[in-house]
Formats: sequence, C-alpha cells, structure tokens
Amino acid sequence: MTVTSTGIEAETPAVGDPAHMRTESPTAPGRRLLRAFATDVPAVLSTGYIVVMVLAAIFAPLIVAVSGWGPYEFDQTAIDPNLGAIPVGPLGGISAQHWFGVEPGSGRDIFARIVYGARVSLTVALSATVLTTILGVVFGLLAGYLGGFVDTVISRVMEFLMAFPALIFMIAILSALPADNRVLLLVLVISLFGWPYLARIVRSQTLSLKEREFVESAKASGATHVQIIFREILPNLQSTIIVMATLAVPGYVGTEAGLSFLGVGVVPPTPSWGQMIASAAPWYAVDPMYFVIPGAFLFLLVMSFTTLGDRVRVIVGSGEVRA
Amino acid sequence: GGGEEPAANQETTGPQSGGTVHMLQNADFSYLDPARGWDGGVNAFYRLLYRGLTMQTSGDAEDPNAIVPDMATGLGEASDDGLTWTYTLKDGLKFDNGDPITSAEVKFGISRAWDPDIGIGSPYLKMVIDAPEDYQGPYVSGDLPTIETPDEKTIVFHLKAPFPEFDNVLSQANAVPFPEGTGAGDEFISDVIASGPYTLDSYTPGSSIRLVRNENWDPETDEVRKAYPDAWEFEIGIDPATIDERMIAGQGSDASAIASKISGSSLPRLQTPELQERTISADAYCTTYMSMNTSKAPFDDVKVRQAVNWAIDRATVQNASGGNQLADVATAIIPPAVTGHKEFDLYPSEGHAGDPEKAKELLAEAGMPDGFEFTLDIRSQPTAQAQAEAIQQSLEKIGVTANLNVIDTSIYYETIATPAKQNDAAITGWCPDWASSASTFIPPLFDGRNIVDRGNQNLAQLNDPEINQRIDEIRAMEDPQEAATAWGELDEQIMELSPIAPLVLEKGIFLPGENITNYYPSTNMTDLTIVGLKDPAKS
Amino acid sequence: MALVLFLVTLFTYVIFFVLSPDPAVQICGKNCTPDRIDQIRTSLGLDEPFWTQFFTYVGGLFAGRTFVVAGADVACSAPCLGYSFQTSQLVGDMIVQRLPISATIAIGAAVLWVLGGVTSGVLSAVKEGRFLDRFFAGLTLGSMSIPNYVLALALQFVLVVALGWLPFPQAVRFGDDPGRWFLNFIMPWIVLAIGYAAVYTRLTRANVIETMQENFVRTARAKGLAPSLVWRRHALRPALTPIVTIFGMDIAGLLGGAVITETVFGLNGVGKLTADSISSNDQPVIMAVTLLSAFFVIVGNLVVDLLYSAIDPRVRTGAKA
Amino acid sequence: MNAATTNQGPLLTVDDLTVSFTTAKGRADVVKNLSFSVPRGGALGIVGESGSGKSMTSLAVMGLLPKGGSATGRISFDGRELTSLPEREMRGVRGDRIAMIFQDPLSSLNPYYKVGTQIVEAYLSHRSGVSRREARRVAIEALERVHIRDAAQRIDHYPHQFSGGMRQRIMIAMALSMEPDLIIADEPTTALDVTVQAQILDLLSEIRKDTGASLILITHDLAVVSEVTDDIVVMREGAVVEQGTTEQVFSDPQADYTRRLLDAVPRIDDEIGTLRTTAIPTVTGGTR
Amino acid sequence: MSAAPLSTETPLCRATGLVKDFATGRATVLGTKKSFRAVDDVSLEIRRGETMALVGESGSGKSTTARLVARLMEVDGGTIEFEGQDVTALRGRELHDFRGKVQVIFQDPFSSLNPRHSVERLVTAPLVYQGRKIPGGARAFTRSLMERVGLNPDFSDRLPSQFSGGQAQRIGIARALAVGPKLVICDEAVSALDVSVQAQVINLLRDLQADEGFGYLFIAHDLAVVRQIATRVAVMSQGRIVETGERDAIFESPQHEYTRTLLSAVPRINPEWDRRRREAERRREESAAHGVPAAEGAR
Ligand SMILES: Nc1ncnc2c1ncn2[C@@H]1O[C@H](COP(=O)(O)OP(=O)(O)OP(=O)(O)O)[C@@H](O)[C@H]1O
Ligand SMILES: Nc1ncnc2c1ncn2[C@@H]1O[C@H](COP(=O)(O)OP(=O)(O)OP(=O)(O)O)[C@@H](O)[C@H]1O
Ligand SMILES: [Mg+2]
Ligand SMILES: [Mg+2]
Repeated sequence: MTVTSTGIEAETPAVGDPAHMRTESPTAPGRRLLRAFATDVPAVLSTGYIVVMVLAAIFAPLIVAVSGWGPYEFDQTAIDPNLGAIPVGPLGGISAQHWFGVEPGSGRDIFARIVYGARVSLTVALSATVLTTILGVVFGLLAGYLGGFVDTVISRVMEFLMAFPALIFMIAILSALPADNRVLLLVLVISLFGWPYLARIVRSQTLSLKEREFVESAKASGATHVQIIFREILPNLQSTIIVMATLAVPGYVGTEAGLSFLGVGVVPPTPSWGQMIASAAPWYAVDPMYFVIPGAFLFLLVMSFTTLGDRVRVIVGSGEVRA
Repeated sequence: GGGEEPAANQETTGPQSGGTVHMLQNADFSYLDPARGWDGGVNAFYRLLYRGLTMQTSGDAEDPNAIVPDMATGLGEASDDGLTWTYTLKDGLKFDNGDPITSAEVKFGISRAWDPDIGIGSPYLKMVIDAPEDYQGPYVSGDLPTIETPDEKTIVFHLKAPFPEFDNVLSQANAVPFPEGTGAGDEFISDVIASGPYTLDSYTPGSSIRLVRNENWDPETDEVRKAYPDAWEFEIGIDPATIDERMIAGQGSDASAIASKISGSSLPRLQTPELQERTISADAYCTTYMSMNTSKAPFDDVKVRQAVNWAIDRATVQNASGGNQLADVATAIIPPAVTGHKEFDLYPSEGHAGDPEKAKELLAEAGMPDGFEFTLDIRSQPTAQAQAEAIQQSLEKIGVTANLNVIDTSIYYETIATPAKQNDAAITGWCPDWASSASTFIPPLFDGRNIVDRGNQNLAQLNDPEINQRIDEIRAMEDPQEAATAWGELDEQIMELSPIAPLVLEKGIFLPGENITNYYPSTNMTDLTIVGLKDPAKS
Repeated sequence: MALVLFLVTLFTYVIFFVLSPDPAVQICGKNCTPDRIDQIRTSLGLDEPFWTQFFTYVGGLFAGRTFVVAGADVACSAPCLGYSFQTSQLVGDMIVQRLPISATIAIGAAVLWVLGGVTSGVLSAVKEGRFLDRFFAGLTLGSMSIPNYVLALALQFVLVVALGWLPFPQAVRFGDDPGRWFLNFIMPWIVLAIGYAAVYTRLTRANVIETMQENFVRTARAKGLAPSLVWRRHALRPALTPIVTIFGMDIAGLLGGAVITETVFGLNGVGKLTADSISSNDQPVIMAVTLLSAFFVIVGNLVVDLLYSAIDPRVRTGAKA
Repeated sequence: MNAATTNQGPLLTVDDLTVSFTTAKGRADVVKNLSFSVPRGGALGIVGESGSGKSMTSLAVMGLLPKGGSATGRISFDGRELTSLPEREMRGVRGDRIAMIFQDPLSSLNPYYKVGTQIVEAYLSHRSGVSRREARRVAIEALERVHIRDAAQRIDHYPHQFSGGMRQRIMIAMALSMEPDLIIADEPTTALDVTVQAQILDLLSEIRKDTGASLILITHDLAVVSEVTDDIVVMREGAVVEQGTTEQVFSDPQADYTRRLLDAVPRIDDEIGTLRTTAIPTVTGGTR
Repeated sequence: MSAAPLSTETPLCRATGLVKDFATGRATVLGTKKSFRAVDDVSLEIRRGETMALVGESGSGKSTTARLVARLMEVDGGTIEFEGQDVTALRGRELHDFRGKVQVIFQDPFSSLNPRHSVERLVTAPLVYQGRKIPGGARAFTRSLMERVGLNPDFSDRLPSQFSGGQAQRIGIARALAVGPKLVICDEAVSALDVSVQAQVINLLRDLQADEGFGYLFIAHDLAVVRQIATRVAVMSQGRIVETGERDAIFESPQHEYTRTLLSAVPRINPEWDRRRREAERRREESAAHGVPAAEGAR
C-alpha cells in the first residue's frame, strides 16, 4: 500500500527554473515524447513485457490451444498420489507437455494458468487504476479548486477513507459480500480505498496551480469554473497523473494478489497470479517452481510498471514541462 | 525430571516420568470450561484437566472407541425401563485444591450444562437427562431434581426416554465435577478447577497455555491416564506451515513436541528414513461429502443425484485432498474407524475415476441429457476449494456445470445450515460425537424430522419416512453389536437415495518429536494422557 | 478530527454489525437452536434498535460499560472496546496483551527502514548517477515490486530452513535474551521494512538532490564550511522534513501492514489478532482494531503536524505562505 | 585581513575565463574568454542583459559553479591562483577572504536555522579557537553594522521573520562579519524598491570605506552601477563587449550594444519620447 | 482622498472608496478574526486613452487595487463603475461580459501564461471563454495578433517557455488584445524585464494605445518607467493613495513626503555623462553621415 506515497511532489522540477527551459524545434510534444521514449532502453523493455502480457491475456484461449492444456484440465498422470500429489518429475513437472510444470494436487497446467491468470491480474489492476485515477483526479481537482465547503467535505471523506486500515476493510467487505463477480468487486473496493492517495496529490497541486497567475488571467477573461478546471489546470497535472497511474498499477497487482492470498480474491477455479502464489506458498519447500513461476511473472510485471512510471516521469519531466 | 540415563539407549526406553511435553498448534482452544467447549481438539485437552464418570478408553487400547469407567467404579447400571442410571464413585477423588469430589460435585458440574449462557458445549446431557421444562442451570434455577445423590458416592440419573448409550453421554466433556457454586459467569474463562492429573499454571489467550501436575490427583484412582510428563506447554498461534517446518526440523524443545496433522505439501519431505520412522498415520473418523439439496430441482430427482455420484472422479478429489497418504476414497457414509461401518460401493468405477457413461444415461433418464447448472457452496479454505474444483472438473464431463460459491469459513456453517440461505449443494464433513456407534453419524444427517430453519444439520433435507422409522428402531436396540450392523445397512439404504456424495476420508499423518513416545494420534481425539517422553531431561 | 473518528466508528459499526452475518449464530455454535439464538441476541442487545446499540457502544468508549457474560457482570472500563463473546475476553485486554509484540515489530521495522532508507537515499544522492546510485535504484525497484508475503516466505525458507542461520520467529522478550530476541525479530523487521525503505530511499534521494541545488546550500559553501557540515547541517535537515511527514503516517498505518507479516511468521500481535478475528468473524475485535488504527492514523497526522512545526521554523512561527 | 597584502598588483585578476556546461545537447560556453581585474579597494561593475553570464563569472571566481559547469582560464586572487587551489584551501578563501552576497536573500538563507547561527557558523569555521560567545558578539556587531535594530534579540530570529530588505542586509552582514578583502554582490537590490535599494547601496559604500574592501557589483541596472563603481564590464552572451572606467563607458560608449543599452535606460528626469530601441531586433529565435 | 471628476466626460472606469481586508490568522474560539487592511479608501479614475500609473513601495496594495478593479477579488467597501455602470456587484452573465472589456497583463509572463498551451491556444483563449467566434479562424487570427505585437507568426505552435521574457510578455499583450478590451490593467508588466527588453515593451504598449485608444492602469515601482508612460500618477503607501496628479506635477513638485522620498531614492546616471555621451553620439552620427565608419568593440 505504500507504493502510492512516493516523492512525486518532491521530484517535480522547480517552477520557472531556467535550466528546465528548452529551445527545441517546435514539434508536437506528443511526438517528441514518443521519440525520447523509443530510445530509452528500460522504458522499451518494460513496455515490451507489459504488451506481451496484455496480448497473452487477450489471446489466452489461442495460446492455450497451442500449448495443449487448458487452465482447468486436471492431469492425474502428472502428479504422484503417493507423495501428497506433488508433480511428477523435476522442477515441478516441467516437461514438453507442461511447459511450466503442473499444480500439485490437480495436475493443472501452470503455463495455461499463468496465461489465464494474467487476465484477472491485469484486468483488476488496470481497471482499478483507471477508476482510481478518474476519481482521484476529479475529486482532487474539485476539492483543490473549489475549496471551501466542497473541499472540506471531500477532504473529510479522504481522511475518513485513509483512516481506515484499507486492507482490513477490503477483507471484511469482500468476505461479507457475495462472490458473484469478484473481479468487479475487487476493482470497486480497491478503487474505493485507492483514490484518496491520488486525490490528495492532485488537490495539493491544484491548490498551488489555482493560485498561479494563468488561472487568474483565464478568470479575468471570463472562463467558467469548468473551463478553468479542465482547460487550464488539468493539462498541468498531466505528468503527475501519468506517474501516479503507472505507480498505482503495480500497487494494485500486489493488492489483488494479497487479497487472493488472504482468500478473498477471485473465485476458483479462475486463476490469478495472486491466487497462484497464495496456493503455492505452502509448497515452497517441496515444489519451489510452483511458487517461483507466478512469482517471477508478478515480479516482472510490477517491476515493469514501476520502471515505466519512473521513465515516464524522467522523460516527461525533462521535456518543456514547467509545472 | 528423573532421566539420568544415556540418550543412546532409546529403544529400550519406554515413556519416562517427568519433563515437559510441548504442543504446537495454530488455533487456540475454544474454552477452558468444559461446559462451553466441544470439539475434537479441546476434548483431548480436557482429558488432561478433568475427569468424568466415564470416558473414552486409552488411545493405545485395542478398541480405542470403547467407553470405560473413570471416576465411577463401573459403567452405569440401567433400570429395567432404561430410564434410571446409577453410578458409584471411587474413593480418593480430589479437586486440585484438595477438596474431595463427591456425588454432589459431580451433579453440580453436570447441571451447569443447563445454564443457557454456559452450557453451550455438548448438548447430549440436556437431550437425554430429564429436567424440569424451565430448568436453567444451578446458578439460575438451583438444584436439578432429576439427578439424585443419595449419598456421597452414589449418583442417579433420570432420563427422558431410554437411551442405551448413556455411558457415552457421560463421557462427554461437560459431564465433569466442579465444587458447588463455582464457575458462574466468566469464572472459568481464564482459570479452572481441575479434577484430572494436571492443573492450569498459566494461560495467555491466543498464545500459550502451561499445565503442571495436579498434586491432588491420585493415579491409583485412574486406570486410563498415565500422566508421564510433569508439565504440558501449548504453543498457540503458529502458522501451520511453520509448525510443519518445526516438527520436521525437530530442534531443541521441538523434539519433545507434538502437533496436529502434517499438511499435504509437507508430505513429500517426510521421505527420509529418520522422518519415516517418526511418522504415524491415523485413520479417518470423519467423512468429507457433498450434500445435494433434495428439496429443490435439480437434486429433487434421485436419478440426478445418482448421476452425480456416478460421475464424480473420487481419485482427483483424493489427490486434491493430498493424495492417498492423506485421504481414502469414501463410498459409504460411515467411515471404517467408526463402529458400524459397512464396506460397499453403490457407484463403482475403475480406479474411482467416475463413470461418466452411467451418469449420462441417468441424466438422460431424468430428462436432462445436456446436463444442468448448479451452485456449490464451499469454504474459503484451500483443501475445500481444491476438492470442489476436482468435482467441478469431473462433472464438466457430463455437461454439468458447478458454480462455486466461496463462503468465508467463519460464516460457512451458519450459511449452509440455514435452508433459506443454502444453495443446491455444499461440501462439508461430519464426525461422530462418539465413535463407538454410528448413532451420532446417521441420524443428525438424515433424520427428516431434524430439518430446522436455522442450525440445520440435514443439509440434503432428506425426509424419507422409511429412513426416519428405521433410525428410531436402531436407536432402541439394546445390543450394540446388532445396532452397529443395522447402522451399516441403513447407510447403504440411504446411499441408494443418494442424498450426498461421499468424497474422501481425510486421514492424518502425524510427526511427533523424536523424544516423544507412547503417542497414539487420532483424527478424532488424540489421547494426550498416555503420551510420555523418552528422555525427560532433554525436554 | 473528532468528526472523522466518529464517522469511522459509525461506518465500521454499520458494516460489521449490520451488513455482516448474525454474531449470535456464531456464538451459538454447533448444536444451536433458534430459541438459543434469540436468547443470545437478547443478551448481546442485538434486538435493540441500531442507534441504541451504536450509542451504547460509543458510550462504552467514553464511559465504560458492563457486559453480562453468562449471567455475571463483566466491567469494562473506559475506553471500553467491547467484549469478544467468541474468546470470552475483553477486547481491550486482548489488544493490550498483543500490543507489545506489534510494537516491537513496528518500531524495529521503522528503525530499520528509516535508517536504511535514509542512508541509502543519501548515499544515492551523493553518488548520483554512479554505481552505488544505480545499485540502490535496482534494489529499490526490486523491493517495491516483491509482495511482502512472498518475501516473508522466501526469507524464511532461505535463512531458516535452508541455511539454518535464524530460528523460526517466536515472540521472545527482549529482557529474557536480547540476542535471541534480535534473531527472532530480524526477519519480521526486514519483511515489514523493505517496502517502506524503498520508498524512503527514493524520497530521500530526490529530496537531498533537490536541496543540494538550493541557494542556501550554495551560501553555506560560499561561507567556506567543510563539506561534511554542509551536508549534515544544511542539506539533510531540510531534505528530511517531508520524510518526517510521511513517517508519521506510515507508522500510524503499520497496524494494517503488520497483518501479513505477523500471520506468516506466526507472531501473536495485533496484526495477527486482526487476521484471526476476521477469519473467525469476531466483530467486536475487528471493530476495535479498526477504530484503534483509525485513531492511530489520525493521531499520527496530528503528531506529524506538530513535528512539522517543531522541525520547520517557518511553520512554527506562522510564516506567510 | 585586508592588511595582509602580498604584492601590490590588483587584488583579483581574471584572465581568459571560459565557463562551459555540458548538457544533453553538448557543450555550451556561457562565459567566453573573459578577462578583467579588480584593484585593491576598487569597485567593479558587471552589467549586461539577463543570461549574459554575470552570475556564472562570479560563481567561477568562488569555485562554486553548479553541477555540470566547469571553468578554464586563470583567476588569480592576491597573488594566488584559485583555479588550481585544492578544495581544502579554497574553503579557506571562501567566506574568509572573498565573500559573496547572492541575489535572492530569502532562498540564500537557510530557513531552518536562526540567522545568528548562520553568521556564527561561518565565523567559527574560519577562526579556530574562538569561543561561541565571542562569535556571537561578532555576529551581533555585524548585524548592528547593517542597521538591524535590536540586533541582540533579532539574532535569534529565523530568516522568514525578516522583511526582504532586512534579509538582504543579513546576507551582507554575514559577508562582512569576516572582514573580507573582496565582496561580490550579485544583483543585491533587484527585488527591492528604490528606497530600500538606496539604503543598501549606502551601506555597501560605508563598509568599503571602513574596511577598504574591494567590490564586484553585478546588476543590470545601469543607474546603480553608475553611482557605485569605478570600473565597468559590459557583457553580452557570455563575452565582454566593452570595459573601462565607469565614466568612460557612460560618457563615451564604444560598443554599439552599450550605446543601445544606455539609450534604453528610462530616465526619470529625461524628456519624454520614444525610448530608443531601434537597433534591437524585434523578433529573434526563441532563445532567452 | 476624494476623486473629484476632472472632466465632464464619464470616465472609463471610476473606483470610489475601495477597501479590502485580509484575514490574518485563524478565527479563534474566543475572538473574531484579526484582519489586515491592504487597501484603504482608494479612489481612482481612468479615462479613455489615458494611462493612470500606480506607484508605491512593495506591499502598499497596488496589486490588490488592480485585482479589485478587475473584479478578480470582491471589495469590502467602495464601488467600481465602468463606463458609467456600477459593476461592483456584477454576477453571472453581466460579469462575464465585463470580463470581455477589461484585460490584465501580469508581471511575470511565464506564470501568467499556461505553460501547457501553445501561443495559438493562449491567444484565442479569451475569445473562447467569452464564447465569441474567432474572426477568420484561430490560425489566421493568431498570426495577425502576433504580427501586431511584433512576434514571428510562424511560432504560433510554440509553448511560452520557448520564448524569451520580453517575447513572452508580448504574448500576454496579444492575449489581452484578443477580445478588444476598453481597459488594460498592467500589473508590473515590465518590472521583470531588463532595460532593453523593457523599452521594447513600453514602446509597444504606447503604440497600441495610440491605435486602439484604450485606457491603462499601469502599476510599477520603477518611477523612471512611470515617467515614460504615464499621463497621470497615483502614489500609494500603506494601502492608501497619498497623492494623485498629472505626471509632470507629481514628478516636478511632489506634495507628499513619501513621494519625495521615493523620487529622491531613484538612482540616476550622472547627467553630465549622459550629456557627453549624446554629444559623442551626435559626432559619431555626423561622421557616419560623412562616410567614416564608427569604431566598434571593446577597449
Ligand atoms: N546549470 C546550467 N546548465 C546549463 N546552462 C546554464 C546553467 N546555469 C546557467 N546556465 C546558462 O548560463 C548562462 C549565464 O547565466 P548567468 O546566471 O551567469 O546569467 P546572468 O548574467 O547572471 O543573468 P541574470 O541577470 O538573469 O542573473 C545563461 O544562458 C544560462 O542559461
Ligand atoms: N491573499 C492575501 N492574503 C493576505 N494578505 C494579502 C493577500 N494579498 C495581498 N496581501 C497583503 O496585502 C498587502 C498589499 O499587497 P499587494 O500585493 O497589493 O501589494 P503591492 O503593492 O502590489 O506590492 P508589490 O510591489 O510587492 O507587488 C500586502 O501587505 C500583502 O501582504
Ligand atoms: Mg545572475
Ligand atoms: Mg504587486
């Protein structure tokens, strides 16, 4: 949960510092960023991994058709009933048939479950990120810009939500609610507790942005509140939002995994990486691969998003951005 | 401690007196007060602290399910009409405070079961012993007139109806003596008055309990309890995986430790000769089964239920439960370790892998050739989930889709025991309240007259007049042998109706520390009173 | 603040007492009858209107109250956090009993992450762009990415099972054996601290680098001060101000964070109590833990404000924005 | 200190100074082949447009160029070559012999420490064996010298508790407490309104009269330079366009740029008309 | 100080008895809020085509007065009339229309221009906010405005940070002109610029005024600049206007003590040097006219 509270605020370059002014040719900012991005090795690598995972999630049925085993198919021949039903063969039963080995107890194909698991993990993380970002930006902007009563109400709500031990509450809420659509519930619950972190930063930035003279000058030209918020202030929050969002993704992958570990994640037999790691945990000594494989996929995903967030911040931050 | 003997001399050393036996466990005991607690784990613990008139015999006996006298000089003597049971106390019985135990204390202790707030443990005393309609235990209603104590040694019980297994009722944990007037309110929550070989030394809820010898317990009066160690230490709140690790490593005081079952994931690590030597396997006393709600479609059709029983691949369920070392396939309701078991398989298949063809035929006959969908309630617990997934997978083959409804463990039983909340099917298990008879196995689950709105045990909601009647007949049988055979037959009769699908019998693999001896673990109730140390000096 | 605390109480109460299943049924146990459930409901006061129940609870917090347990009175003095009918204990006692372990874990971890995070952050800043900086950047990324239960299990496997360097964590008291105490708690500390340490490293690094650009640091150098003095006195203190801010909040939020650590290592602290009471649906305990941690978060925020003004004279003496 | 003269040449001689930055876009020279000298007791003004390299020149002299910057050329101070001086000895020069007053007084004082502490710490680090009490006395004296009232109390206040003008004076007090031989004042009055500016300029000349220190005054306000300095260097885009005595440059500027600059200065007592900006191109690229 | 109308014509803008208080410190439980009066009974009048300069020390309330006049802040007392209409309490639609007539140019071009917007977006924004059609399309309109303020129209895609301070200030001016205002308020619009750039901007402002005939409220603390541009001057000190008058009157015979202090503190280039320089210049021009190239370069 701590991932969200990084030093965004601290790391934004000082406003108006001449060292940050650039005098490049006037290409569209988007294209310039893209170019900077394409030449940045860590950024490209992490994007690559994320894209591969997204594609794997989308085309899971096709991939599984090629690999030969579905995510729910039991393979009794791949496990040893005499030994606590552990996978037959070394490295957790890795073989030509089962590329990443099989799950103890059932003989289900880990490769297929990883591929299908990406669906849940990515869906939860990405949707929750989108939702928290929207909520956080809108509420942060409103609180920061409108101030007064609206700010008081929103700030209290944020304080209120942050005062809750989020994890405890997620567990409590999720275990009390029916498991019909866990993915949706996960997204909603994660977002419910997630948005105040972004909102807080957006709010504080808005507070200072709205004091900036360009806002006053827009106001002097007769801009409405809506125009000021969305036309004048929002563009200046761009880099903060990008960075926060990319940092949020790994946080939520981890949260989903954690909730699955605690038994309130997705409903079986649907795999998710978190659920896989959770069920692999007790096997760590006898079948380490069962644990290592989903662990490595999750680790790489989290790392990719973190790296991406970092690089985006560096690249965007080094541009003409002065806010 | 008394062991100055060299440690090398192990084979020859039986249990020695002295030392401390440790027990590692994840969950705390429910209650120190035996009127309140009632589950396998705490029952075993109560044997160290409390004595009753009768008790289940020692764990190393030939028939460990048998009931023997404890504080009583012999088993109960029933009157001809079976309504009056008389017991006589041994001499020299004392509480840990030195006070003598007389029939009055026994009666007082037993009458606590009627207290609405305290008597939340075993219900059998209340069910069987006659009592005034509005009797609310000694603290509220005073003396219980239906238990008589003509003298200090004699105690007479009056029953509501004949109950041939009354000795079993008195072996329940809540039929133990307490000094008159004690134990009101929360008095026995953190401290107790012991009558057994040990007494409470310290108790930190959720983390540790220490028992030390009750100096007022006279071994001469006790044929079952051996009480070798000087003290017991229960370490509570340890992660199950860590318990396994510690038992395998067996370092330091862990060599003098025992614990509950080893989990399936640790099993492959027990393959070294030393560990194999320590490993003890114990039979299952409980049956894991899937109940099918016969009160509504599709499981109101016996063919559909039979089809499910045919289709389930019990081998995959067995593997999901940890493989053949930890589970046997169940085909009957009563497990082999419980008296009354009958061996049969009405829905046989090659390697217990299920017979989808047969199942499909039946489905077609039932008018559902394309299968159906149903909701299966399961606990949010890994093994239960794995078992459910295995069932789901085997039913998929006959076109039946099982949607899993994971319910948090804490509210699972409440949910499925409320017919209004219960779904089409549920995975659960049943253990007998006493294993010397199936009378606590079949009736609670299949007596149609037991179906209630809340706290319902008859999950299948089977209400078959023939079966109900047969239950009454067997219960009335005086001869335990005859009754046992009859229960087995009834088991088969019920399985014809297929209200449940027996799945597996979950056995236990136990790994005591290497200094432990005379340990006879059981999945029902491990007899802790006979456990001892090889070398008390090492504990 | 009081309002927030009140709302937290109210909402927690609503969620746990109204939305979740009947606690009476749970207390009732295996052989339960509908009559008995009603009886328990009455004795728990569950049949009273919601607001009555709620204000009884709040009243207990401030004035204490008395529970009737099995016909006898159990006094619960203020602040009364309730009575757990599942474990038959006063929730306050349960928490107080477990607080030392949680505090040990939390404080140890906090020391570790603050020292570790700030040191590596400063080192990264000093060696900006050089090997050490990159090394810490990698380390930080790694530790931000690894879920802490994975780390916990991995550490336990490597350090305890495979290498045998450390014992299985047990709640040893410091007074009994400081050495063993340390060995027993080192893993929980690491697990809990590492995520925070990563964040602190990043923050410290960024802040120190930024402060080094400040004009007043240049002034300090222009005065001819020794570099160590410049660093210590002029760069570090301002750079640490925001860290103090988040530190207060992090410490306050640890209660929730310790759940996984304590559960995995089987340490019987408040975190584990939370996990246990969630899995046994012991509502008064969950309620109390939630309240307690909300209280910590709010107090933490308050302390941070105070600390902030202690550290930054501009805040203390009321400077204009 | 100023008595410790080793030779009779100019106090500071800058010869062929080039300051360059390595940026993402390669090397950029922000000061090019700059040479000038400051006589003992003399005052030199450096003027020029914003970004012409005035501040970088002074920072190069102090050896305090920001990250990424480097200087080549010779800077000789009181006979010593500063560019090749080891950092340890350079520290002895900074603050003690050359003191610098930075442009922005608020950001140049550390907001976390009392102003007294900040003055005292410099004094203590250069004068070994001086007691805190003594250092404090010196600090109070320095504050009194810059006309801070109640100096004995104000010494325990934090920077933000002073007004802009006072902060500027504190910076000056800090610089002067060491009785340096050379004061470099980088735009010391830009943020101030004319009344405060006048006070500060008076103060500077007063102190120079007392201690005989030399001064480098950096500004883009030509009127200020004309009032304070003896010599002047006019810079543009990192290079010198003109230098000479103040009187010379003001009364007969040689460089076209200087003339345009002088034309552009609005004069309070001048006739009203179009300010002469004719020769300055209206539209250039995007640089500043 | 009362503002007796000096002419019969209705002034473009008239502020009477403006008061503004700022809360300082929080309200306590016991007492009411403390407040600080930043503007105290200020009256001003700006006529069409005239430049009213407002000078005074830092913190004397100049910007606050400007904000009050531009209705960017609510007054705590006094009235503001614009073209004869009382605009002190305008709201909604009418306030919106008023905004189309009064424009503000701020001190720091970089902070008053949205760093994320291109010149085109910046310059057309007032029209967008006014809900007016952009005559001739955004591109062409921007180009024509840029030309008018002396910026290269090809740079209409650039961001403010890609311009120098003087250029950026011109974007601000172009933006102010976009809606065809009647009154332009320049809050220290030239203070941050160095002299050469400052001169360009002042000239531009003067030229535009000549073309469009609007009024300026010109705030500055540099009296030399004021002397160049103002037609009338008001001197502020501690929230009050201590002296108002025609420019020359103020500069030549200041009445108020504070004004005199202010004037005496202005640094001056030795007039003798200036005289000599002009002479040298003249000589140089003459010789240039005779075909002799002037010497250029450093001495
Ligand atoms: N860290 C840096 N990296 C690259 N270029 C820099 C850096 N710092 C300053 N510069 C450039 O060096 C040049 C000289 O800057 P300097 O600060 O000396 O100007 P100045 O004459 O003092 O201007 P001002 O009057 O605005 O203070 C400028 O063009 C500036 O952009
Ligand atoms: N939002 C505000 N809250 C509180 N006080 C304020 C606020 N805005 C301005 N002030 C105070 O009001 C007084 C007048 O401020 P104003 O900005 O009008 O001064 P000014 O004459 O424009 O000064 P400068 O020349 O420094 O720009 C100052 O003392 C200032 O501190
Ligand atoms: Mg400069
Ligand atoms: Mg102002």
